[in-house]
Amino acid sequence: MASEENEGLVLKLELHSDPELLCVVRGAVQQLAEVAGLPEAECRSVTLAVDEALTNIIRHAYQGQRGRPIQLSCRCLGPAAPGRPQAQLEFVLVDRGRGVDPAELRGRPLDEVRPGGLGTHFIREIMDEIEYERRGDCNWLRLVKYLTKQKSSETSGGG
Amino acid sequence: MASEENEGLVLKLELHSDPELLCVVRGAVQQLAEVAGLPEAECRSVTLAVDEALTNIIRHAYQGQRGRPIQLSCRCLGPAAPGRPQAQLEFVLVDRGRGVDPAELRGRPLDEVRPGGLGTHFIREIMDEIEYERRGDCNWLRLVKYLTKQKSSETSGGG
Amino acid sequence: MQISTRQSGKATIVDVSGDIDLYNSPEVRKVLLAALREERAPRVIVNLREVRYIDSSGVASLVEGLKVSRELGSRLVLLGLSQAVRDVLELSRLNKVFEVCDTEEQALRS
Amino acid sequence: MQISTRQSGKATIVDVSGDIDLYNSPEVRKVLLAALREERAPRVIVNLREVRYIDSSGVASLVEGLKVSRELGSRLVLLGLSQAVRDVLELSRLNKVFEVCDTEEQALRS
Ligand SMILES: Nc1ncnc2c1ncn2[C@@H]1O[C@H](COP(=O)(O)OP(=O)(O)O)[C@@H](O)[C@H]1O
Ligand SMILES: Nc1ncnc2c1ncn2[C@@H]1O[C@H](COP(=O)(O)OP(=O)(O)O)[C@@H](O)[C@H]1O
Repeated sequence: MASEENEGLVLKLELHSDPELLCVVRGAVQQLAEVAGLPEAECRSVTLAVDEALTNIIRHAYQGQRGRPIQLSCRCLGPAAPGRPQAQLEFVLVDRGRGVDPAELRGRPLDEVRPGGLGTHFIREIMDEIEYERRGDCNWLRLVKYLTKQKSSETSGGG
Repeated sequence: MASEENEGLVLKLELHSDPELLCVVRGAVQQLAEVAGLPEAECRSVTLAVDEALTNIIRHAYQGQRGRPIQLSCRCLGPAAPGRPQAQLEFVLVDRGRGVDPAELRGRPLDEVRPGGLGTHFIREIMDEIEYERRGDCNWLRLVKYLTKQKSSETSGGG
Repeated sequence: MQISTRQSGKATIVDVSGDIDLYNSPEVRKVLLAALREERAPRVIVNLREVRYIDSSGVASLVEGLKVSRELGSRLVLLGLSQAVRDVLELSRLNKVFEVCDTEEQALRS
Repeated sequence: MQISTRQSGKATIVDVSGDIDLYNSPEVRKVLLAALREERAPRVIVNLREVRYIDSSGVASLVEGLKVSRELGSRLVLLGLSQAVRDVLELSRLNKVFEVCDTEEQALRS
């Protein structure tokens, strides 16, 4: 258990590239978004964006292989920091699969009705910051959602 | 990302000892229990048992301090293994807080109506195996639920 | 979790929704004790219909409310238990200890 | 996710519940294509009322059903979209592409 920067709420998930686990991660992310105080529709869309990023790792980076490692780190960061104008919910996804040409990540135009090519589009529409890097033999993807709305005054994000 | 024994579905969570995160962990555990094929009432009770174990770590091992590390590893193990008669869902919780006299973990008799002292009782009633060890400066707690019922034939544990 | 209080005649009704866990059970305790000790409500009805989850710390808050109500000679009634709440009270061997009602009318009249 | 098929006159109704994601969208695709290609149903109604979540792979299965229905001259109708499903179709810019109905009667008659 490495000690971690103790800022904001921190949660790290390590999972295998098994599609059965997607709903498990969604269960956690949905609750975290609620705890962070996002309105209901945004909790759902942030959960979708993280799910799409995981789906792409499973399908493309690992080409459907099961049992490969994926790391998802989540942080809920307050506003008061240099270089960070906004309170935000940050997700960092790391995998050891094949790299991707950042141009591909841009997705396709949506005027043509055909299956596929929607995931990266969803992520772009939903998230406020997206950063991708190849780091050594890992893919590193950072997704940020701004918490523009005030944290609700409820006692809890309940489950 | 350490490589892990690639058996069963594996999910590891690392979190801080912040009570806001309990609902996030429940969101994941509830879904994992569904994926494992446990009936609805048992999904709820297993979620409760894991939540109580985390609550005890936060309250007793860390004496309410926030920001301290907790690790929760979950595995869904099939039946075919030597020394394991049963398909099972296994949770291992590790923290760096103060140790506990295993006698305390036994809980109190429930004939007296007073607040407190229920958590360990819940865990014992719900789980099929419970193992506690002090390992170096860590507490190590293993909770196992047998998957006696057949995995349901649904396509998914849904979300 | 959300918690709010309303009056119905001499009874105080406490509506709780969401999850009751270590994070928010202190709030439940505070609201119950305020109704009993400060407002001196002769009857406090805890409406748990919208509660989907309760853990041992939530049960402890209810038990504390019950004990204080007994000390003060007032009554604490639980209303509208979901299966989830029912199961946890049963696990606690407390399902026989609390007064439980299914409808608000029952809870007000009982 | 659970998925099942029933007949109503000449229409085939596919009832889906739960979450549609990468894990189970292949099953949705299989059931839709079987109804269209094998059963030759002139109208396939996909009842999404109990679907709480759909991701891009689920949307892709629906789009594939739509394309095949057009090729075969049959019709694919979506029934009972929850807000969650509606939002995702909107994100996909596909809310105008699908025929959507609110009630089963509409979907059967339309
Ligand atoms: N994590 C990833 N690793 C490698 N390639 C990726 C990754 N994510 C996306 N891609 C590439 O970007 C393309 C667009 O992705 P997406 O919009 O999600 O649609 P789809 O997955 O249906 O093709 C993919 O086809 C793939 O080539
Ligand atoms: N993780 C833990 N670390 C240290 N002590 C613990 C731990 N879990 C339980 N205990 C001890 O066991 C006792 C019984 O726990 P429990 O049944 O959960 O009731 P409560 O937490 O309400 O006291 C606690 O009061 C505490 O002394």
